[in-house]
Amino acid sequence: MENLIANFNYVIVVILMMIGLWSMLAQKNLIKKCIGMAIFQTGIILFFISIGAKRGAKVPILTGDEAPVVEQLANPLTQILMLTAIVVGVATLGMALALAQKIYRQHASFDEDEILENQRK
Amino acid sequence: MLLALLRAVKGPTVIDRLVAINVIGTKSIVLLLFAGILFGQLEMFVDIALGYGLLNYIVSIAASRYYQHRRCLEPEPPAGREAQS
Amino acid sequence: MTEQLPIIVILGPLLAAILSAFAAWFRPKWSHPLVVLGLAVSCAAALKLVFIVAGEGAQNYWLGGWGNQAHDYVVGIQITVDSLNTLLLAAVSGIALLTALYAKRLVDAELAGRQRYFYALFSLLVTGLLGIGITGDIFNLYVFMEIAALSSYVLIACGKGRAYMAAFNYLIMGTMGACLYLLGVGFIFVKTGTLNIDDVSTLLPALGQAQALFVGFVLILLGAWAKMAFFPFHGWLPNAYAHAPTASAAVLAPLATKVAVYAMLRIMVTVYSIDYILDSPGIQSVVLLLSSIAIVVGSFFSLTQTNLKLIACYFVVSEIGYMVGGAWLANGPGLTGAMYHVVADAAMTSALFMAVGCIVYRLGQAQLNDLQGAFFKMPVTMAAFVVTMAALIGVPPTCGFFSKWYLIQGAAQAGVWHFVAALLLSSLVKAIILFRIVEIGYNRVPHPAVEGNPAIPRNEAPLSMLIPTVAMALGLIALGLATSPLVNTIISKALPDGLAP
Amino acid sequence: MMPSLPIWQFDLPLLVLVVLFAVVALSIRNLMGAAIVFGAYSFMMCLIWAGMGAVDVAFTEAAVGAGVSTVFIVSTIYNTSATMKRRPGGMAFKLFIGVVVTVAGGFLLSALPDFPDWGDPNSPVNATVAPYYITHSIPDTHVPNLVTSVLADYRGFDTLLETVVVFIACIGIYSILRIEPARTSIDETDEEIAAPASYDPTDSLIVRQASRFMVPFMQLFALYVIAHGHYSPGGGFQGGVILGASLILLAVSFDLKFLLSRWREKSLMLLVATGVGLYAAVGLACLFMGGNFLDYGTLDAVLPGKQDMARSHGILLVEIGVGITVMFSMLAIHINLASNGRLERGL
Repeated sequence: MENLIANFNYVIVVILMMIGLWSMLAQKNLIKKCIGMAIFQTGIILFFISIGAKRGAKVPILTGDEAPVVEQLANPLTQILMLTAIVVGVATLGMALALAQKIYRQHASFDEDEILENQRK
Repeated sequence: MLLALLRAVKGPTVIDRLVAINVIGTKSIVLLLFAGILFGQLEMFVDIALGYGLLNYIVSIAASRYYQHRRCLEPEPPAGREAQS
Repeated sequence: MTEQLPIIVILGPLLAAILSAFAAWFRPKWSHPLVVLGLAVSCAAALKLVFIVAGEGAQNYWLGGWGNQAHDYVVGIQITVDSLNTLLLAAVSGIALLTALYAKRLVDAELAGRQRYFYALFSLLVTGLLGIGITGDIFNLYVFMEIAALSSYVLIACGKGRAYMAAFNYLIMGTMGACLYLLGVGFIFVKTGTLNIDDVSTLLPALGQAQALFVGFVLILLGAWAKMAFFPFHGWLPNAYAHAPTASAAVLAPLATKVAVYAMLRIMVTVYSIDYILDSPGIQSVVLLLSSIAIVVGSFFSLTQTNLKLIACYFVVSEIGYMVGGAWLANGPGLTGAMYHVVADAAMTSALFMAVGCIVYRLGQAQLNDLQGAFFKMPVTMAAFVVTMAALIGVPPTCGFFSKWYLIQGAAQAGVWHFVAALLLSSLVKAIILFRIVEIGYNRVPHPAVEGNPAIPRNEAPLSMLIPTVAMALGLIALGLATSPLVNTIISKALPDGLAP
Repeated sequence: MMPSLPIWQFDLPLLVLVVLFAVVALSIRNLMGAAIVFGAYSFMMCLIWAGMGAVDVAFTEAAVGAGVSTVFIVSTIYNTSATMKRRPGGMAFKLFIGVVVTVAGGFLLSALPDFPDWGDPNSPVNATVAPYYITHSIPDTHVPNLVTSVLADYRGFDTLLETVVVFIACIGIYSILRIEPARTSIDETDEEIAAPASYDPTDSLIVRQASRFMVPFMQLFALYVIAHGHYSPGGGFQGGVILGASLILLAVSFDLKFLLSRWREKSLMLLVATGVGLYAAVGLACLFMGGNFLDYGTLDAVLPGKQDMARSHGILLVEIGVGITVMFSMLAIHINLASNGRLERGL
């Protein structure tokens, strides 16, 4: 239990990912799938950011001339990785939405089952 | 903020949702600056707060524009109101 | 200049894509030659690297000059060409070059008016695949994976009709795979604190059997499997590739899945180690069982299809089972077979899709029943097709025989008999399909050479498509004949210590 | 062992709130509501990251995740439909997926005891490679914002590829939506796609004047964000997105035609490629000056200053490239998504 509280953020990460994964796989609506995908991605970003956080650290921007103290600045590396992940995420989301619009133009529906029925005809 | 979320979920009108989300956005800016004070590096957080406010404005405009086009600035039809949770 | 070769492999197609995106608005005709030029540069560099690696060993390159000169660990991004990936790089860039030449006519015919960015996206896809092959940084691999994935979604969606839904499903599956991979990277990163593959592999043994590392390993595997359409995740592949434009399928089917298999091999062999796999025997037997099922399922569905494109897609599904199974046998011959099969299967699938593309180009579609008299209409294409099928079945002088030989040897050594049975079954199924096609295409119409029968007009595919197809089919035989030098000088060096023969 | 600083108490309730928002965004049945709640979810996330000291990530999330992607979702719904059909059945499948996901979650949680404590400064992540960046950024690159220096220099290759990803998204969405605007039968007759509004929505004087007044300031602010990225949070991505958003604001508050009369589509798409091209060209220049790809240090012959200053200027150059690409691709993606690829009228 002690461990659970000290690592509360990881628990939240896992919950967010379960929500995202569930809606990517189980939801029938394409837009909901897209939103689920975005939530899954934010879960992962949260994971990386929280492993790079330091207790009592400042933002990783140096001020003044004194030499930087490693313990007092948050980890920049995980932040870079996640900047990349965010941008990749929005690119994927945009593309998914474009495909969804195109599918809607064909089938007049966002419902996966209905689209599959349409395709079988 | 929870109260605003409740309005956003329940509707019943889109105006409620728009205003609720705007309230959440504004509160977030305050919280962001609060975080900046806690860090003792307020100047770093002002930039983000500014960007945040601008983007929040655009989202609100886009959303209201959507409703304006759809001419549905009235209580939504029952189909759209089945909010759960 | 040779020390810059690794980056040139990537830069060729990347710059070609950017220039081709410019050319698309001013001189649309230039975008194809530009891409061919970029791929040719990359292919030349990759071939040169094969010889350098065979002679001198692994080549490292530090982007931005940030090596480990200033620190115990690499602080920048490293790209590496070693004996595990050099053949793959040469195969990917070579096949991509041939496919680019081959695709011109198909694109003009199938995508008329919509091909503005086709070549740019084609080139970016190849950039992504080459990048996955060459990078020495597990996060950089994720970014390359997304580049390849995003461009392949568009290449698939260029097809009409059902292609959009197929692309959407692929997008959901592919993003899930990439996210799982990224999460796995996160779990490794938590325990090691570095992303460089070499540094991770030196740090990992000291950490032993930590649960976080195990979870990370499984997550990365799941991610790679979703990307490569391994058995429980194979649902997206046949739809996506069968409804994609033929030109896109000809580059995606041979390369995209193989590169994902390579990524899995890299994680298994270099980042973790074979000992790690042998220490967790439960998952080994599960994976072997899954790969046998994948082979059987792929073969079974390929028997039930009547469309040549779909048959070829299910072949891809079953071939994935070969490679994953071979890798998880975790012994010398099995790993050799898997590494060799990655290259051989890329070539075989490419030849297969090229031949199918020629048939589609002339006959309009690829239903089996439309093939009547195809052997007389397009004899050269069908000859290439038969050679390719022979390679897939595993007839001796072709490369397919040798990879299967190593795989069966490895399975026998490990005593995994269901895998041997699945391999033989899949050969049998492919032979049945080949005979069915010969029966329809050759026997079902009256033989035109016999007096009194109607002559069947020759209607061969255009030369710009025929030459790459034939070259690829001949390449299968050449690759088969070159097996022993390749295995001895390169692949055997990639095997972990203790497993080399 | 609970974290000791107030900043951590600040995060805990937010984390719970975020999960709540995620659940709400997925369970709300009106898609428009879902999109709006999702936007709020992203804003919450941004707060959390600011709380963990990741200001640049928070900035990017506010600009990209919350702002622009919400606009994208809204414009997609605008072109399609916001209602969800309720269908019977399918519960077994949902339950099955639920079980699978729960098992997966349990598997992930099994690694929990292995993790270092939240915020431990001596965990491997914080103690292996990261200290190098913190101590060497100033001597190596003369950039006080560590995020900028790592982003554009130490891991500059990642950033080049990230720009390429944005570029792919832009030309990909163009290829999917814009080319072949075939009109199927359901295209225009669909009641869901509203007929032209009964009055011209661009009549809204307040919105129009307010936006017109705001745009130059937004652009000025965005240029400051790009140029000042060496010293404060921000950089090419954030600035580029805000620049793009300022133009999106014009498109939304006036209409698409107004925007396209100023920016032709061709020049948009060419500028997107120009940005990536600039980044790659800086890298190539390093190659020709005798260094490795993206080794800005070798540019000291042409750029003012010594090696560290050359790196600093190189970073500025590539940030400008990133800014150009991001700005125009966000705009190009928006105009295609908002008008369903027809560029006639739209959100």
